[in-house]
Amino acid sequence: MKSFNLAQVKEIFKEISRVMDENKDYLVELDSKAGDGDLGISMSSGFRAVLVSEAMEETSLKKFFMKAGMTINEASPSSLGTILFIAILGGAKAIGDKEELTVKDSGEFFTACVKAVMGKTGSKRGEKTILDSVIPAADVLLLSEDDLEVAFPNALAAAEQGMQATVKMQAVHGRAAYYAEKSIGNIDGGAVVGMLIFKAICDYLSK
Amino acid sequence: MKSFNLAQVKEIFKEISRVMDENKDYLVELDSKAGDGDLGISMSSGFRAVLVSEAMEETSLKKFFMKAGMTINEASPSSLGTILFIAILGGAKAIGDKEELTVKDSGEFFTACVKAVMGKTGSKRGEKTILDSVIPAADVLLLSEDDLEVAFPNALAAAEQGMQATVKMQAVHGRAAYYAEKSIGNIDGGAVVGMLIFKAICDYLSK
Amino acid sequence: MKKIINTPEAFSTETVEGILLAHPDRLKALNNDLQIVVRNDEVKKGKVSVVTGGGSGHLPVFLGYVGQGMLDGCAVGNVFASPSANKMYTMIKGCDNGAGVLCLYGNYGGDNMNFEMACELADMDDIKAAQIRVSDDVASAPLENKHKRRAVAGLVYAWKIAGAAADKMLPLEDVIAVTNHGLDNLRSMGVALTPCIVPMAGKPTFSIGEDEMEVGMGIHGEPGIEVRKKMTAKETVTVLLDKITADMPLKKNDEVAIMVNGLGGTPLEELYICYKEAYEYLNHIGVTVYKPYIGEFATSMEMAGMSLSVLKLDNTLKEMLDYKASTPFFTNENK
Amino acid sequence: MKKIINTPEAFSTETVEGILLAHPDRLKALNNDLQIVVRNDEVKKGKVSVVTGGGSGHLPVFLGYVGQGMLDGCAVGNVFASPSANKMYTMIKGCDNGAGVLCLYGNYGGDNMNFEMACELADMDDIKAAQIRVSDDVASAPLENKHKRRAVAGLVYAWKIAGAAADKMLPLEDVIAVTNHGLDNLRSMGVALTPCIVPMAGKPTFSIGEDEMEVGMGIHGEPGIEVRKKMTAKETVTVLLDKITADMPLKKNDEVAIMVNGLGGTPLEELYICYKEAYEYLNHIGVTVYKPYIGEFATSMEMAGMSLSVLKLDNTLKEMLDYKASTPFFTNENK
Ligand SMILES: Nc1ncnc2c1ncn2[C@@H]1O[C@H](COP(=O)(O)OP(=O)(O)O)[C@@H](O)[C@H]1O
Ligand SMILES: Nc1ncnc2c1ncn2[C@@H]1O[C@H](COP(=O)(O)OP(=O)(O)O)[C@@H](O)[C@H]1O
Ligand SMILES: [Mg+2]
Ligand SMILES: [Mg+2]
Ligand SMILES: [Mg+2]
Ligand SMILES: [Mg+2]
Repeated sequence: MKSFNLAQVKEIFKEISRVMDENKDYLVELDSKAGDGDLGISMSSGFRAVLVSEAMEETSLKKFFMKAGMTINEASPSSLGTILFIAILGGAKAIGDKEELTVKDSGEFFTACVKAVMGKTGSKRGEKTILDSVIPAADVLLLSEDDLEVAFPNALAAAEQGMQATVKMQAVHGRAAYYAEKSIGNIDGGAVVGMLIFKAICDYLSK
Repeated sequence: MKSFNLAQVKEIFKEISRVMDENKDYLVELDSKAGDGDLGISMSSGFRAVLVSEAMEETSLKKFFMKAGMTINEASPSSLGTILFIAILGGAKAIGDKEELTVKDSGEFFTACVKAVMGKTGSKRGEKTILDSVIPAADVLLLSEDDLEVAFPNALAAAEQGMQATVKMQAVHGRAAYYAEKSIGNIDGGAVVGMLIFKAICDYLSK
Repeated sequence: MKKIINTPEAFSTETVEGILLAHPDRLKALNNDLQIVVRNDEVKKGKVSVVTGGGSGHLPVFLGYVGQGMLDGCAVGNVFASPSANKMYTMIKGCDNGAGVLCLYGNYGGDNMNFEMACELADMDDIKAAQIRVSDDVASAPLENKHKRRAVAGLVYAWKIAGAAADKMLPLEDVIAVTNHGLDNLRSMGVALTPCIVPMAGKPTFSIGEDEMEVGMGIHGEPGIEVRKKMTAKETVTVLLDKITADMPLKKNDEVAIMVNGLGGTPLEELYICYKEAYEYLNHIGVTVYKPYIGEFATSMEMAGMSLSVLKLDNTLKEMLDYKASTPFFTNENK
Repeated sequence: MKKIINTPEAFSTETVEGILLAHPDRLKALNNDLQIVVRNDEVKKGKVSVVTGGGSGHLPVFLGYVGQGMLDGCAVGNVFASPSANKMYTMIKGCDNGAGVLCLYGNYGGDNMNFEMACELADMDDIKAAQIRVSDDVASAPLENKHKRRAVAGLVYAWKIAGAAADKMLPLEDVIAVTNHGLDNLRSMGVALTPCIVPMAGKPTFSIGEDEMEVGMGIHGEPGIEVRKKMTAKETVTVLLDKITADMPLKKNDEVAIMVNGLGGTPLEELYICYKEAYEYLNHIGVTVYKPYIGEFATSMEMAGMSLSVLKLDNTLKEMLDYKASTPFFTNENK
């Protein structure tokens, strides 16, 4: 497959929602170690909300993303909900009027997501956040010449690696920052969320 | 011995204080079953306070009792502290200018104590209170022709019996009253205090 | 024992010290005695005095209501223990303005006996000292034994009413009459979820099962009517208001003041959830709520739980409620 | 979970429902949205608006300070969670009187990001929306990273100051300037003794050892500086004031306002004991206390613990403190 259309992106959001539900307890556990333990709950409710929101009625990709982002911001009452909102809004602006997303478009989308978050919150790679799994995955997509079915599993692998690397990092953002050195040694919950998004896309592609 | 004088009464208060200290935990335990668990603490601190109070400087029996009663009221912050205050004040008034207390005088003293409490608080025998041990003991003294050394052990025996009888009674006064039927089955802490006062006097006499 | 204190022995006196250091313009210790707290602001000449007394551990009850339009003085006991008759007597004497003193306190054995003795002593000084005992807790005895009921948060309404009547310069008989009228129309009941810890004891003196509630428990842990499995806010409020309205029937178009009182450990959020339930319960039977009091008015240190008080209003009682009251712990300016 | 609630899901909204039912003359939900609470009394025309937003579970923080002389509006999130940018934006828009809006809120990641987005949206509507983040907790970062510090009870002083400045009809720049001046002179720090329970979680998300205290813990359970064996009130206050005065030196004859804030589960008695210790500590270094605030001003539901806030005063700040403020949860009438 060469590109996703709106209908497929909506299906992917269903996959993401399912994957977040499956990993709810795991995310809660991770967030409890250096946070307030709500990550699984907020991700699960945020993506579920999208599936029943007005976003699903939208007929343009850009509008779908904007509504989906705002819905997550409302329904996912925690920092990562807001970060996903900022990210998706940034991504939506970047794709402009495109109604199909190729591998390269997807790479640009995710890169725009990352840039929005960096711009609004001052975070960057290596600070034990969702960026650490999403950035390497986005980079893989940007450089890939392959079909979706090949490119995304590669991106997922990069996301997994980036996620694993957060174990050794010290948090500088969010509640985890208060734990300073004590935040080292655990995987970052947000980085897991980033990886899970790519996993959901791969799950969709292999169906 | 035929009678107690002021110096001896002061010695008896030392005995009472010692006995209350010895039984502190036991009284707390009893008061915890249908009360607030402070009885041992308040009795211990009440009688200790007498020993270091101005009462010990008094030169008349009546004044000694009045000061001792007021000291207990201050230093023994619980109902039985107040009841002992009311009782001792009643007893003090009854002995008038006497400076020696025979067995009969003692019987009158304790009876006046009991009457003062009954008058001020509306309690009577059979209501699971200190009265249930003191009334029978006072009665023994009133009717006795013996020396102190014989009369008081008899009074103590009566107090013990009266105290035991409270097990089957239902409380109608103080916090224990809130327990209604649930107060049945345990010995009343106040009745134990009444018995312990006679025990202390006997301990003094047998020294 | 999770308390921030110095020593258990100093708990009550250091609390009073802190209060006097914080509010020196409003409160003082009579004769520098930390067990006798009286007003330090200007008291109207010739006014009937309203005083109280009781154990520590219930802030803002008791001394927190000493101030303009409420109490003139308070004798302060140890935790959950009555102050002595002598302290009460000294306090009554110190507060008398010549118009008589109303001792308005909770119906507890120790306090009853000590106020009885204190008033006898005051009487010997020719001070007109009257007594009214508050017994608002419907859970503590059946209606036919109302005089045996203990006092809970309804005390605050009693002081509000009596304090307003006295500040309006009514004579003692009238202050007594309006206060009794208020008490006739006042009922309370509560639930407890966790015990509290008396500092000297260092551990709870009673226990409540992990998923249980004590319905009708007293503010010192006196047993209530029944132990129930944890209920929702709606169920809890229903149980309490059913019992209260069975005792004091309310009918359509009645107007009531209500207090949702936290016992110490229950968050304010939960009190407002309970208020919502109480409002809806009363609304359903056509009863309207006038200026509710929601917060911690009478506590048991860290006990978790809540009590509801209902005061059935008429014009007189409304006037007393609206009358200005201001103490360091209570004001009706924003109510 | 020893809570009197209906369902964990309804905790925040039912709390707001209760508050609106209790204080309809003072508060209302904008567009009937329970996540947006604004004043319902008369607001001065052309006044700068001061607004805030934040998670539930901290009553009276946040919406409890909406009222005369303090806040004009508040966006209400779920327990310990930021409200969305959209709610904040709607609230800002609804509160603007044409003189600009100051968003004055606690420095927490989620709130920062959402207010950032909300102000961007407001900006597109040509609303002058400024932001100030409160970061008074000295335990949460060293002085050189003051902007990283989180907010605790000092928020209340921030709102008191900004609210007074706005009510005095100062223009937005001046409200901002006086607020920043206040924040420069404000420091807080606390200790926690027990965890709190987020209703949705149903159990504590962190634990504190039975005979331990978390020094510097945040109001959502964020770790503090150190875990210590239980200390006396005097030791506790000394640790906090040592840290605060190291960060913001006080000298002889300085005058300060202080707040002894209970986190929810700690009895008022203990707060007054702590006040006594704080008073004596400050007195010892020649610093006087002006109108202390003692009670529960910023809580974490049932968490036991206490925080101290110190506001170094000058004439401007004193004037702002003295200025009348009255909300259903806060009044300085009796302070
Ligand atoms: N400034 C930031 N930029 C990117 N990611 C962030 C930032 N701050 C926090 N995160 C991510 O958010 C995750 C925590 O999310 P969440 O549990 O929703 O936060 P909270 O409950 O503290 O509001 C962290 O694991 C981290 O990956
Ligand atoms: N009206 C009364 N008359 C006689 N004794 C009483 C009366 N009320 C209570 N008591 C006695 O007091 C005892 C409880 O004393 P105490 O623990 O000091 O009371 P509290 O702690 O409830 O103030 C009871 O065991 C009972 O013997
Ligand atoms: Mg979290
Ligand atoms: Mg969160
Ligand atoms: Mg007792
Ligand atoms: Mg007692």
